Amino acid sequence: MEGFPILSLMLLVPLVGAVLCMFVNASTARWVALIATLIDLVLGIVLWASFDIGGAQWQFTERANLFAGFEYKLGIDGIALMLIMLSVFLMPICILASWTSITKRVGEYMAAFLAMELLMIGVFAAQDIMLFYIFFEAGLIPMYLIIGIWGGADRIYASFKFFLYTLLGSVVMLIAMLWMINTAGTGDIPTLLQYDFPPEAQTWLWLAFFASFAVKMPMWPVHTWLPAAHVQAPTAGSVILAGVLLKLGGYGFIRFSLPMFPEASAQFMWLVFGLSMVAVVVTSLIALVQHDMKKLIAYSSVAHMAIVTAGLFAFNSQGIEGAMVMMLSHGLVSGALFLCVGVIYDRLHTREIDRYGGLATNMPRYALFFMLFTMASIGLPGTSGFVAEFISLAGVYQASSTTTFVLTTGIILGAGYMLYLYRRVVFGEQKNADAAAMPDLNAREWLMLAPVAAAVLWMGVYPESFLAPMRTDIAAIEARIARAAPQGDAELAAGKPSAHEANYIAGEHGTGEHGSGEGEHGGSEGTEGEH
Amino acid sequence: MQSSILLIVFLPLAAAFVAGLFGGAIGKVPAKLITTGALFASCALSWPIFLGFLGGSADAQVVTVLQWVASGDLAFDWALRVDTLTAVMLVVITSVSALVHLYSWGYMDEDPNQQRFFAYLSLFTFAMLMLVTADNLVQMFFGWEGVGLASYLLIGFWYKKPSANAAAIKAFVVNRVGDLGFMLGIFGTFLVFGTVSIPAILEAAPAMSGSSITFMGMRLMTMDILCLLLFVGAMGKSAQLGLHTWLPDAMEGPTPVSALIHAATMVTAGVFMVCRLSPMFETAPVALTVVTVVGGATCLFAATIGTTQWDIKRVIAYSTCSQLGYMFFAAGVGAYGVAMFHLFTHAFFKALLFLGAGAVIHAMHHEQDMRYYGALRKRIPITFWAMMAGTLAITGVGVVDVFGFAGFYSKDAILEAAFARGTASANFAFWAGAIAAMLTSFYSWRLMFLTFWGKPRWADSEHIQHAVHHGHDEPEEHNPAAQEDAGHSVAHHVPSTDEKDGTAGYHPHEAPWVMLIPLVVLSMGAVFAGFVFYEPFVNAEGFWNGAVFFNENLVHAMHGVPMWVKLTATVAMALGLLTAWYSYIRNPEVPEAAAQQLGPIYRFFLNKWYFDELYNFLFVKPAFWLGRVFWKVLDIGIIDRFGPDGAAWVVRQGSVGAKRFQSGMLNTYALIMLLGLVAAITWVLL
Amino acid sequence: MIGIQHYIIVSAILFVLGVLGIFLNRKNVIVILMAIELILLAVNINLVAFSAFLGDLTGQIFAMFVLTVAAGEAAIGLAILVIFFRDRGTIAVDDVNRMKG
Amino acid sequence: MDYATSFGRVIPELVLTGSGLVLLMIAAFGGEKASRLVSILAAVALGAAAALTIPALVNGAGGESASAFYGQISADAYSSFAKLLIYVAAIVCLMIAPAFFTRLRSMRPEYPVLVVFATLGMSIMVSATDLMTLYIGLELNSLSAYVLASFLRNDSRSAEAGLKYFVLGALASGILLYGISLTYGFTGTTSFAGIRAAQEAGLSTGALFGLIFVLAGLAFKISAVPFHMWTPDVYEGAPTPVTTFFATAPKVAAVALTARVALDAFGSQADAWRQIVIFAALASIVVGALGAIGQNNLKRLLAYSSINNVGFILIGLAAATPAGTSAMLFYLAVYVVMSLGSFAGILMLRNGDGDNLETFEDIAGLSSTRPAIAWCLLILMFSLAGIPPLMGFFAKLEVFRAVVEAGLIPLAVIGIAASVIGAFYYIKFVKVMFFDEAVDRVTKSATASQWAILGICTILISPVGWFLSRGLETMTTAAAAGLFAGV
Amino acid sequence: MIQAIAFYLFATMVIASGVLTIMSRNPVHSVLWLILAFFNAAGLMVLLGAEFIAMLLVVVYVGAVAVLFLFVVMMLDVDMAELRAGFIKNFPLGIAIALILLAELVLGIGALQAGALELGTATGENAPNLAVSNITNIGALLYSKYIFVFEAAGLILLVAMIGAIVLTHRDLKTTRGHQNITKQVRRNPKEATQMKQPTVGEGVEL
Repeated sequence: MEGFPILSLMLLVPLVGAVLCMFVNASTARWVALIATLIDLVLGIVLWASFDIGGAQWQFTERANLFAGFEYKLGIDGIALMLIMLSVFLMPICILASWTSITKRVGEYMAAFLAMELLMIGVFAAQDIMLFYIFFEAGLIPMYLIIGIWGGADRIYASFKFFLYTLLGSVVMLIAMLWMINTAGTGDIPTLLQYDFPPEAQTWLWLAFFASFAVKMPMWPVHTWLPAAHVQAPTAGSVILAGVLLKLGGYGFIRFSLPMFPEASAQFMWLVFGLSMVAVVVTSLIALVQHDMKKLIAYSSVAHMAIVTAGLFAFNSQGIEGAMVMMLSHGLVSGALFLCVGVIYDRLHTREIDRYGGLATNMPRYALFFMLFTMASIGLPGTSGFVAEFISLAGVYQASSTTTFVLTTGIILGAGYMLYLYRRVVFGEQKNADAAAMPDLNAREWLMLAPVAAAVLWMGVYPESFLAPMRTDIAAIEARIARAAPQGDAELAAGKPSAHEANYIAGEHGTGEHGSGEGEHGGSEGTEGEH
Repeated sequence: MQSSILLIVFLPLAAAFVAGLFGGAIGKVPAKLITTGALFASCALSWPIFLGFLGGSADAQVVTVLQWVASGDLAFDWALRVDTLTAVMLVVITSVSALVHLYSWGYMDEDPNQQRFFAYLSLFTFAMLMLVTADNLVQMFFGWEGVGLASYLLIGFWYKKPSANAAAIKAFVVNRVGDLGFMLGIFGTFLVFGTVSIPAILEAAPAMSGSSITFMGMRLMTMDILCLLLFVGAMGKSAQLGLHTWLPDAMEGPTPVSALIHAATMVTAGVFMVCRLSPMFETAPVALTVVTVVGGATCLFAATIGTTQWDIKRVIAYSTCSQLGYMFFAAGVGAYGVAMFHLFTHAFFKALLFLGAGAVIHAMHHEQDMRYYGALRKRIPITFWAMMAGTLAITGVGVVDVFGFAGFYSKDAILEAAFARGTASANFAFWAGAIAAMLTSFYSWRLMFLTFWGKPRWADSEHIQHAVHHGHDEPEEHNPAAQEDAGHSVAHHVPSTDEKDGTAGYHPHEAPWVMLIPLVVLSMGAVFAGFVFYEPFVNAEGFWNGAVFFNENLVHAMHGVPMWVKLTATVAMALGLLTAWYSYIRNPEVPEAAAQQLGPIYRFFLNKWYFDELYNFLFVKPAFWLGRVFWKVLDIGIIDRFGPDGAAWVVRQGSVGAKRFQSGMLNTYALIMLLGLVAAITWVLL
Repeated sequence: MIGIQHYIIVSAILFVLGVLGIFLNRKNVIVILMAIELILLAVNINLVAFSAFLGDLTGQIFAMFVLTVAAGEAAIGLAILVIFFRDRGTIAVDDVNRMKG
Repeated sequence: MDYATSFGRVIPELVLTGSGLVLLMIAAFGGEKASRLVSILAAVALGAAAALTIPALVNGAGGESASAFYGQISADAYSSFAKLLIYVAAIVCLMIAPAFFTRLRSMRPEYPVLVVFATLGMSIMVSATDLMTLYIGLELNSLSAYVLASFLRNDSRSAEAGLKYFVLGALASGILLYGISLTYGFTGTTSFAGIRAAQEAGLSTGALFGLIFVLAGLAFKISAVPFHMWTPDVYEGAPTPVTTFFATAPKVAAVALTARVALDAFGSQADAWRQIVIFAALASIVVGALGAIGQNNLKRLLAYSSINNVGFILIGLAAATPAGTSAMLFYLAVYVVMSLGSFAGILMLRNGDGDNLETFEDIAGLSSTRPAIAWCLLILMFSLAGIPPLMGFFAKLEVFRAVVEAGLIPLAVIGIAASVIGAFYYIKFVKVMFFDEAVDRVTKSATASQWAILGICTILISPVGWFLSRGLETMTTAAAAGLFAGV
Repeated sequence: MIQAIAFYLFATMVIASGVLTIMSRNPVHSVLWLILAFFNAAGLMVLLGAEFIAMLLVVVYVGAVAVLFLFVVMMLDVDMAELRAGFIKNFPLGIAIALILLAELVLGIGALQAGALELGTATGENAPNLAVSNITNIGALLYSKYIFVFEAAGLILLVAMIGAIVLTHRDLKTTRGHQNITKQVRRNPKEATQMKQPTVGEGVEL
C-alpha cells in the first residue's frame, strides 16, 4: 500500500463523479453518484484494513508542492481515519436516501453531494493547515446549495443563516492560521503539533479557533443556525450535516486547539465546560417542546455535541477518546434518526409530529429501527451512544464532578424528549388515516438503515475496533497537553482507614483485635452527625 | 460450568433475537416455543449451579466473553462472573422467567403480537442475567439499563393505550434519575480506584474508608459519597421512596410482566447491587444509615398506600415496593444474607401473587377493580388456593421454630437483624418494619377477602357488562379495551335474566392449565422456600463464601434478640388479619365509615401521598415550561434576535443608510470627497 | 520681494474657492467647470511660485502641462455637457441625479 | 543616458501610440464600417504591447537598469506586470464590446481608438516615476475614460455617467495637482527618487499635506472610500463594456500607481500614510458591502463589489512590504479575472429582442433556464466572496498573509470579519439565480467570444487556477521586487 | 515697493474675481469674472519672473478656454430665470468645511510664519540659465529632458479632440427626424410611464 496515493484517489473519485453528474440525465446521475460513493467506501475499507495500528503516527502521507501559499499534503492518523470512515460510510446512504425524494435537478444534487464527500475527506486528510482550511470552508458552497435549492419552505433564511454564521465563525481562524504559519514558519500540521506557541499568543489563537469550531460544533449559544439548517435541508442534507459536518468542529478542537495551544485550552477549560453544561440543559429542554421532528433531533445534536466538547477539554485520554467515539456515534445515530424522519417525510411530506401516530401498527420494521436509534441516542448500553457517553463523561468526571453531574442530567432529559417523540410518532392510536396507510420500509430504505444499525450495535458491543486505531494518537495528544492539564476537582485525600466495617458489632464471639475499636469508630451513629 | 454459564445467559438473547426479528416469519407457536424452551433450558442449567454452591462444591467463576472498552485506565470486558450471590439470582431469574413464559402462553393467547411479547420477555431475562453476572460496574449498568429498556417495552406493550405509553416513559425516565446517580457513582469509583472491576474495588475499598474527596464543591468522605451515588441508582431501580412513582404505573403492562419484572426480578436489582457491593458499603457508615432509613421509610410508606388502593395489581405493586424497603434496611443494618433471603422468598410469593392476580383478572374479563370482585373462592378454586399460599407467605404466617411460610422466615430475620443492630436508624427501621408488617397483613387479607369472599359485586363492572352483552361474537380487534388481557374468550356466557345476585349473569372460569402450572409451582416455593433455605442464607457464612459481606456477630446477635422481638412479626400479622377480617367480612360498612372518619388521611393515602402531583408540579411542568421559555425567549427572542438576526438588522440598516448617502447629487459627492480630505488632513495634523 | 507664503495663501484661497464653487453650486454645471479652472489656476500659481523661489524650472514646465491638460479637460467637459443638455434640456446640477442609491 | 536607450525601454507605449494614431486614421477614413477592423487591429496592437512587456517581467527588471528619460519612467518588472494585466483587460473589453454596441447601433471605430489611448495613459501611469509623468498619464487615461463613459451619447444614463465622472474626476485631479504642487515645493523635485531623498531627514508639514492630497486624488481613481461616490453611478450608467473596462484596467493602473507613490516616493514615511490607507481600506470593505446589499441592478452591485475589493487591495498596500505588494498584485490579477468574467456573464444576459438585462428580477431562476451561465456566475460570485477553493479566496489569503507578516493583526481581523458582510450579497446573487422561481427572460444566446471569456475566466478562478498560482506568485514576487529594487 | 503694491493688487483682484466667478447668477458673468481672474493671475506670474507661463495663461485661457466657455454658455441657451438662487442646502456645512480646509492649509503649511517656510532644496538639474530668457530655458528643457511627457501631452490634446468630436458630432444621416435609437432600446420599463398629478391650471411637462 505504501506509496500508492489512496487518499488522493479517494478525493479524485467523487470529483470525477461530480463532474460527470453535471452532464448526465437524472437516473444516470443517481447511479454515477452511488457507484462513486461505493467506490470510495471500498477504498475506505482498504484504507482501514491497511492502516497500521500502532505504527507511524501519520500514514499514507502524500505531498506535492503544486500550489503557492500551501502545500498539497495528505496523511492520516487514527483519528482522521475514523472520521473518514464515517464520511465514506454515510455517503452511499445519503445517495440512497435521495434516490426517489429528489426529483428536480438530480445531476446537480448528486454533484453537490459528491463535492461534499470530497471536501469532507479532504478536511480529515489534510496535513497542511491552509489545505485544511480550504477543505473546511469550501463545504459551505455545496451545503448552501443543497439547503437552498432542495430545501423546505423556509430554505432561504436557513441557507443564509448557515452560510454567513459559519463563515463569520471561521474567517477569524484564518487570520490565526496565518499568524501561526508566519510564526512557526510552516503550515505543516505535524510540525505545528510540536510547536510551542507563547502562552499569551495561545490565548488569542485559541479564541480564534474557538470562534470557528464552536460555531461548527455547534456550541451554545452559537447553535441557532443548526435547527434552521436541519429543518430546511433535504433528508440527506441533514444526515451529512449532522453526521459529518458537525464533526469538523470536534475534529478541529482535537487537531488544533488542544495539542497546539495546551495552555490556552487549560485556561479556557471552564468556558467550554460552562457552555457545555448550559447547552445540555437548555437544548434538551428545548427539544422537549418541539413539534417538528427534525428540529427536535437538531436540538438533541447540540446537546450531544456539548458532551463532545466537555470530553475534549477534560484533558485526559478518556475524555478525548469518549469525545471521538461520541462524534462517530452521533454521526451514525443522528444521521440515522434523520433518515428515519426522511422515510416518513417521503410518505406524508410533513415533519409535524402530531400528524403521525401509531406507526408501530402499519410500519413495524420501521418502528424497530427507529426504536434502536432512539435508544442509541439516549445512550442505552449496548449501543454506540452509551460507550461514547460513558467514556467521555468518565473523563470529564476526573476534571469536574459538577460538570459531569450537569451533563449527566442530559441522559434523563434525553430519555424524556426522545421517548416522548417516539411515543407520539410510533406509539398511540392511528389518528390520521393517511399516516396509517403508509407502507413499511421498502428494500431501499432497508439498505439505508440496516448498515447504520449494524454499525451502531457493533460500536456499542465491541468499540475496540474503533478505539484501537485512535489509541496511540490520543495518547500522543494527552502526552502533549499533559503539561497544562488542570488539576481535577476531586482532590482525593487518603485518610486513616477505619478499623471496622460500618456495621461492626462487638459480639460475644468477637475476636480480640476487633474488641478495642468500638470507641472511636462506633459505626453509623458516630458519623451521623456529619450530615 | 463455563459453557453452561454462557448458555444460561445467551440462550435467552438468542431466543429473543429469533422471536423478535423473525417472529413474523416463523409464526407464533415456534416463536413461543423457542423463547420458552430457551428459558427452561437456562433454568435447568441454573439449578445445578445453585445447588453446587449450596452444597459448597462450587467456586466463583469468571467467564470473559469479549473485550468491551479499553480507554486508558478505563478498561472492562464483557465477562460473566458467577458466585453464590449470582447463583441465587440465576435460579430466581430463570425459574420465575421460565414460569412466566409458560404462563404467558395462556395469558397472551389471543394477542396478535405475541412473538414480540415473548421476545421482550426473553430480552429482559438476558439483560437481567447480564446484570447479575456482571464482573464490573459497567456491565452491571448494561444489564441495569437493559432491564430498563425491556421494562419500558413491556409496560408499553399495548402501545395504543395512552396510559401504557405514559407509564412506560415514566418508568424509563424515573429510572434514569437513578441511573444518573449510578453513573456518577461509577465515575467516582473509577476516579478513586482506577478500575471498575467489582472484585478489585471490593478489595481496595477498606483501605479507602478514611479518605475524603470533593464532590460538586462539597468535601465528603469518599466511600460515603460513592455508595450514596450508587444507592441512588438502586433506589431508582428498586422503587424506593422518592423514586418509586413509576412502579405502580408500571402495572399498565400485561400481568406476567408485572410478575416477572416488577415483582420478582428487576426491581430487586437495587438490593442485589447493594449486596454485591456490600464490602464497599461496609466502609461507608453514612451511606448505610441512609440505606436503612430509606428502606424503613419506604416499607412503611408503601404499605400505607397499599391499604387504600382498589386496583388489585396496584395493591400488589405497593406491596412490592414495601417489601423492597425491607430488603434495603436489612442490607442497611449489615444483614446482607437476610436481605438476599427475603429477595429470594419474595420472588416466589410475589410472582405467585401477581400471576394469581392475573388469573383473577383473566377470569373477571380484565376487570382489575376489587370493588367489582367478590365470592370468587368457589369459582376459581385453584387460583384461590395459590393466592392463599402467596398471602400466607407475604404476611408471614408461621410458628416460631416449627414451620412458617416463606415470608415468615425472611421477614422475621429482617426485623431481628434490625433490632439486633440497635442503632437509631436500625431501630427506626425495626419499628417501621413492624408497623408495615401489620399493614401488609391488612392489605393482603383485604385483597383476599374482597376478591374471594363476600357476595359477587360484578354487575357494576363495565368490563363484565361488556363481556356479557357482546359475548365473543365480536372480534377482539374491534375493541381497543380488549387488548388488555386478550387471552380471555373462554369466559363468555349466556346472559342470565336474573341479575340480582350481582353476577350479571357472568360466570368466571378457571384459567387454562398453562397458567395454572406456574401458579402451582410457585405456590410450592411460597410455602417451602423459607423453611428450606433459611439456614444457608442467614446463618451459613460458608454458603456465601465472601460473595456478600457476612457479619457473623450480627447473626449471633439476631439469635439473641428477646422473644417479643421474634414474635413482633407474628403479632403484627395477626393484628392486620383481624382488622381486615373485621372490616371486610364481619362488618363491611367499617371501611366506608373509617374513610369518612379519617377523611384527609384516607385521601392522602388513596392519592399515594400526592407524589405524582408533586413531581408533576416540581419537575414535569417546569421542564416543559422552561423548554418553551428557552426556545421562544432565549433562543428566538434573545440569541437569534440580538445575534444573527440582530446583526442582519444592523447590516440592513447600514445598507439603507449607504443607499441614502448615495443620493445621486454631484455636490453631495464632492462634499463627501472633501470631507474625507479634510478628515485625513486633520488626522495627520493631530 | 514678496515672500513665498503670500503666494501660497493666495493659491490656497483660490483652491478653496474652486472647491466651494463645485459643491455649493446647485444650479449650473458650467459654473462647476469654471470652478475647476479656478482650482487649476491655484495649482499653477503654486507651481510657478515654488519654481521661482526654488530656482528650478520644473514647476514652470509642470504648469505648462497643467495648462495643456486644462484646455483638453475643458473641451471634453463642455462636450459632455452639451450631450447632456441635448438629452435632458437642462444643465442644472440638481437634475443630474437619475442614478442613485 | 541616451534617448535610444530611453525609447527602447518604452517600446510598449510606443507601439500603442503608433497604433493608436494609425487606427485613428483608419477610423477617420473608414467610418463606422471600419469598426470591426479597428477593433481587431487594436486588440492585436494591445497583444503586441503585452508581449513586449514580458521580457522586463521575466528579467525582473528594476531600479536604474529600467529607468528611462532621466528617471521619469521606469520599465521595471512591477510596471510590466501591471501593464500585462491592463493590456489583457483592455483586449477583453474590446472583444465583448461589438455585440453590445451593435445592438444599440452605436458601434463606432473611435471606441477601440479611445481604449488604446486610455490604455496608453495607464501604461504611462504604472511606469511613472515622476509626478509629471504620473499626471500626464493619469489625464490621458482620464480624458479617454470620460469620453468612453458617455460613449452612448444619446442615452441619458450614459451622458449622466460621463458628466458625473468628469466633474468629480476633474475635482480629484485638481486635488491631486494641488498635492503635487505642494510636494514639489516642499521637496524641490518631482521625481520619486528625489522626493524619497528629500525626506531622509523627515517629512515637512508641507510635504505631508502634499502626500495626503496626492493620495486623495489617487483614491478617487481606485474608488476607495470616501472618494468612491462616483463609482456606482458611473458603472451603472456607462455602457457595460466600458464599465467592464473601468472596473478592471484603470483600477489596476491606479492601484499600481498609488502603490508606487506610497512605497517608492513616500516609502520611508509609511507611518504617515498607513493609517489613512487602513481607514480607506476598512471603510471601502464595509461601505462597498453595505451599499451592494440593497442593490437590484447587477452593474451597480458589481460597482459596489469593486469598491469592496479595493478595500482588500489596500490592505495589501498597508503592509508596505514586498510581500504586501506582491499580494496586492496577486489580488489585482485575480480580481481582474473575476471582474471580466462577471461582466462578460452579465453581458450575456439578453432577452429575446437582444436587449441586455441587468437586474435581479431578470436573472431569477437563471440556473434552470441557462444553467451554464448560472454555474459560471455562481463560481465567480463565490470567488468574489472569497470562499475556498476558488481563487478569490487565495487572493484574500495572500493579502492577509502579508498583513499578518507585517504584524498588523487587528487590521487583518477586522478586515476579514468585514468580508463576511460582503459575502451576503454574493450569495444573494447565487440565491436569486438558483433558489428563486425561474422567470425565463434570458433567451438570447451569447456570442462565441463572450462564452470564451466567461469560460476562461471561470476556469482560471476555479480550483484549476490553483495550478497556475505558483506561476502567478513568481510573477508578482518578481514585480514587487522590481518596485523595491529602486528603494 | 512697486512689487508689493502690484502683488497685493493682483492678489486681491484674483481672489475677488474668483469669488464672483462662483457667486454670479449669470454664467456669462461668471465667465467674464473668470477671465479677469486669469489676467490677474498672469500678473502674479510676471511678478515671479515666469513671463512665458504668464503669456501662456493669457493666450490659452483667455483666448481659447474662456471663449469656449462663453460659446457653450451661449449655445446652450440656458433659461436664466431658472438659474437663480444657487446654494442653499449644504451651504453652512460646505462653508465650514471650506474654511477648515483653508485654515489647515494656511496654518499647516506654515505660510503664516513669514520667512520660516521650509521649502525643499532643488536638485539643480533644472536650474534656469540666468543668461538667457525664461522662454529659452523652458524650451531647452521641454524638448530635451521632458520630451516624453511633452509628446504625451500632445496625445492628451488629441484625445480631447477626438472626444469632443465623438461626443458632439452629429452625423447627418442618423439624426434625420428625431428618432433616438439608443434611447428607444435602452428604455427601462420603470421609466416608460410616469405618474403625474397636475394641479388645476398647470399642464404636464412631457
